Amino acid sequence: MILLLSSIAATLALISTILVLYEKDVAKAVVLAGVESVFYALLLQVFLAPDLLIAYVGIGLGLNTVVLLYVLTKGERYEEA
Amino acid sequence: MNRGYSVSIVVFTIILAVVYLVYTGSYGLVEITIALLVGVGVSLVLAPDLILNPSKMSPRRFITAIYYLVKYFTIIEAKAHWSVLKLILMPSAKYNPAIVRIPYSVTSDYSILLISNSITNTPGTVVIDVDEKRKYLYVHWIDATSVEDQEARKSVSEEFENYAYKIFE
Amino acid sequence: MIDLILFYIGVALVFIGGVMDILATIGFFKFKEFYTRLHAATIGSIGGGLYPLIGVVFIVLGLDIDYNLKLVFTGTSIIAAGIIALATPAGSHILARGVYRSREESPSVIIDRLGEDLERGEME
Amino acid sequence: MVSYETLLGVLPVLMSLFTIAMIIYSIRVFTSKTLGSMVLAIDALVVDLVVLMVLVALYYKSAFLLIGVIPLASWVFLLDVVVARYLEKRWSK
Amino acid sequence: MIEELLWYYIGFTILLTIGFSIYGIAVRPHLVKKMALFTILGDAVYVLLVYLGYTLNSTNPPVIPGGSLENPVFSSKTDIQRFIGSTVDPIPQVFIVTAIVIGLAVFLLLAIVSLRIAREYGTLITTKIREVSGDE
Amino acid sequence: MKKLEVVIPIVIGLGLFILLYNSGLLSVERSLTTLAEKYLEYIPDASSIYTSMAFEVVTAVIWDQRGFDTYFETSVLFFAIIATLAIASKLEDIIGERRSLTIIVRLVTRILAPIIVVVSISIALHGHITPGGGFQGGAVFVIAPLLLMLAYTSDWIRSRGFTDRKLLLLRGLGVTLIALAGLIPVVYSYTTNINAYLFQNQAKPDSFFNYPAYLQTPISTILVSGTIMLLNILEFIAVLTGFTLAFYYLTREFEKRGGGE
Repeated sequence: MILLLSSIAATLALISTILVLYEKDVAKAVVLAGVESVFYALLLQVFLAPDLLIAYVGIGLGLNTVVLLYVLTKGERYEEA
Repeated sequence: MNRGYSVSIVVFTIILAVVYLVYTGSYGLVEITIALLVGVGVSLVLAPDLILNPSKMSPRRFITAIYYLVKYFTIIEAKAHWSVLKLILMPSAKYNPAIVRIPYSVTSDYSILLISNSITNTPGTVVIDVDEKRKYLYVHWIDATSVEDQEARKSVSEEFENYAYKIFE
Repeated sequence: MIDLILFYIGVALVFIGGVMDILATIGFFKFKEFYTRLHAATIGSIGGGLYPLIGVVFIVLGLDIDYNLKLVFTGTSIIAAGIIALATPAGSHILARGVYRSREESPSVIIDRLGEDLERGEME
Repeated sequence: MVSYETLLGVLPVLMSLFTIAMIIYSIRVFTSKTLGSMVLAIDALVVDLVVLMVLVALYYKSAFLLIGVIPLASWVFLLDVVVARYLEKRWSK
Repeated sequence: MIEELLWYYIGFTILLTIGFSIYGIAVRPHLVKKMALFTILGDAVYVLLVYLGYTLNSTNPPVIPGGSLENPVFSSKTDIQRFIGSTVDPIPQVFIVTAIVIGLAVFLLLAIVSLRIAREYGTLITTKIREVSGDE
Repeated sequence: MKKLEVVIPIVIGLGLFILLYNSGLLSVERSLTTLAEKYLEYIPDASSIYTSMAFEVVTAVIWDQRGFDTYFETSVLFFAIIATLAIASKLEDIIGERRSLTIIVRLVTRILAPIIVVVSISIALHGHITPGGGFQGGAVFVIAPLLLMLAYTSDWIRSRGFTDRKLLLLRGLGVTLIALAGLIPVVYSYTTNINAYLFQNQAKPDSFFNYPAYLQTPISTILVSGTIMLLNILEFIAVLTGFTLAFYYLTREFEKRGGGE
């Protein structure tokens, strides 16, 4: 059961990575990168790494998204092909 | 100002110490001491102005608040959930969304927070914007029965406002 | 006996929460517009987040586990529920405000008081 | 006292409910057209995941795994605020 | 059997994520997207390492339960031996805890450099920067 | 061209998978490495000679067994933040109007921020007993000032008396004190001719230098695990001030006009 849950989370993380790669709207890509981190946070929980989970929720999820959106305000929102 | 300041510090010290102890999960004497120290420090830096008027604090308001919370999370929420779930489940449900303007007359910050959070937490109504100068809430209402200010207030926020008066004003 | 009742109340709450969550996802698909989806999101966060967390408290109270473990589970669930009840509505409010003001999506409504007031300049 | 095995009997049902909700929410996230709808779906998704994490901790019967729940719950609010700020910044330009 | 398949599938998915993010860093012109994929690459590596430390029968994080700040009672040798049988590998976690923080430090530096680039050239897209600066 | 976009990443991923599969790292039957077993066996065992007197193996390894290493990792963070400050522009006053968000968000932020701070302090203080530690506590802490800076404007942090100079001083103090705590055994060894190691925590078979594992208070005994709790607290201060500072600069940069579209 726990393996099924983690494989679903890993698959969803993969899908969001692919969407980050193909998304033209960079603001959406940044938020999708955050979603990917959310699934990886669940994976860390399932793989019994609470130490990493805290550091990851603070940094990998929270601050990375914020920094990326900060940088994005100074440039183009859309990426041309 | 001074009395409000010290009461505010004391109350938030206790609240933060309780949060610390609950999160830590052990309740020894040393732990309680550390919790109180942490609570004093944090509330000195971050929460000196969170209680504006200590003379309003009384057990009656507290009991009213608890009564309100219990009632809100059982009866009012259940009704609101049901009304929106009906919209979701019925395939051809008709609804008329509107952004209505709802005046409020409370003055304290906490009352505004209580009213707006109560409105948003019930499915069916969401506060979109708030005008602090003219005292209006702009509410997106999924199934508006009335677009007039006073009538909308009657069916959306009057009950919350009454309780806000009893608890915080 | 009372433990059994508490436990099953908790299980029922978590179960109802899960069902509510799934219904909220259906609502996400049924409502086509950002502003109506806000209401489905409220169901997802209150019905599908707050009630299950309270349910976990009941489950743990009736469960035969270590006393200390019980305290931690109860406390953390209640704090998390409190944060959800406090922060999610404020979050959806500020998000809706941002989306409305940036004209990312304009609402299809029968009447738009906010738009009128913004146009007349009565509200900044 | 209800034994832990009874809980293990019902836990798969509860967890699968939230897992299904997680999958549908993420489909909603992946297919949404605007930034606002996407962030809204993420809000609901993360609240769902908070509950799922508590259930996983209950499954492993370990209090240590609960430690990340509160930061995760407060992260949603941070995301909302920062996206609102971003949109507002573009609006005021 | 099915457990084994799922196990390999998780590893494969994480490695595919690494593949996609490496490709994206190399190809996509937008600096913010490069940075987003960079964080994803880092995250995938962290999760891969933790996955390598997990065993199928482990039920405990590498923390001895029952500790307290005051009047602590340390476990006996036999308790610890029993605990070792049910825990995950702590070494990958040790490496990653500091790696996450340093990752953010590097990332902050990248962000600041990108901000400077945006102010200097008025754009965040690398192909446009090349046009503006007039290099080959 | 479009096909290549999909094929190349999959090839990279598949290649990595085959590499790892052949090396046997992915196999289902696995056991702990010898090193991990030794760590798990000795660190929490109070009667062992290699003990760290800590319940948390990960934090104990970070600050005891790999303390020297971790010190330099902290310094990397420190220098990255210094570089950030150097590249970021000077703190000129921002021209143009900045508004704080609505009253609802401001009040919720003000209620939520102390709770996050208290939680992060709890994470940092109990680093040697429950999961957590200086790094993690600092990482959680930063959410609070960031929220406050977003809900109000970035001036909030200066209005509460936290100037960037003070924060930088605290940051440097944290790193210096960590180094000092690591150096004390060496100094002690020079003065008394007793063998002691850099970043030593508990006594070893050939060295009897020992940081106290318990702190006696009038109420009861507190477990401090030698240097581990101290270093966790110092690291917490260093990380939180450093990140707060970096985000202060970034937020000011964000609030400026210009750029984009």
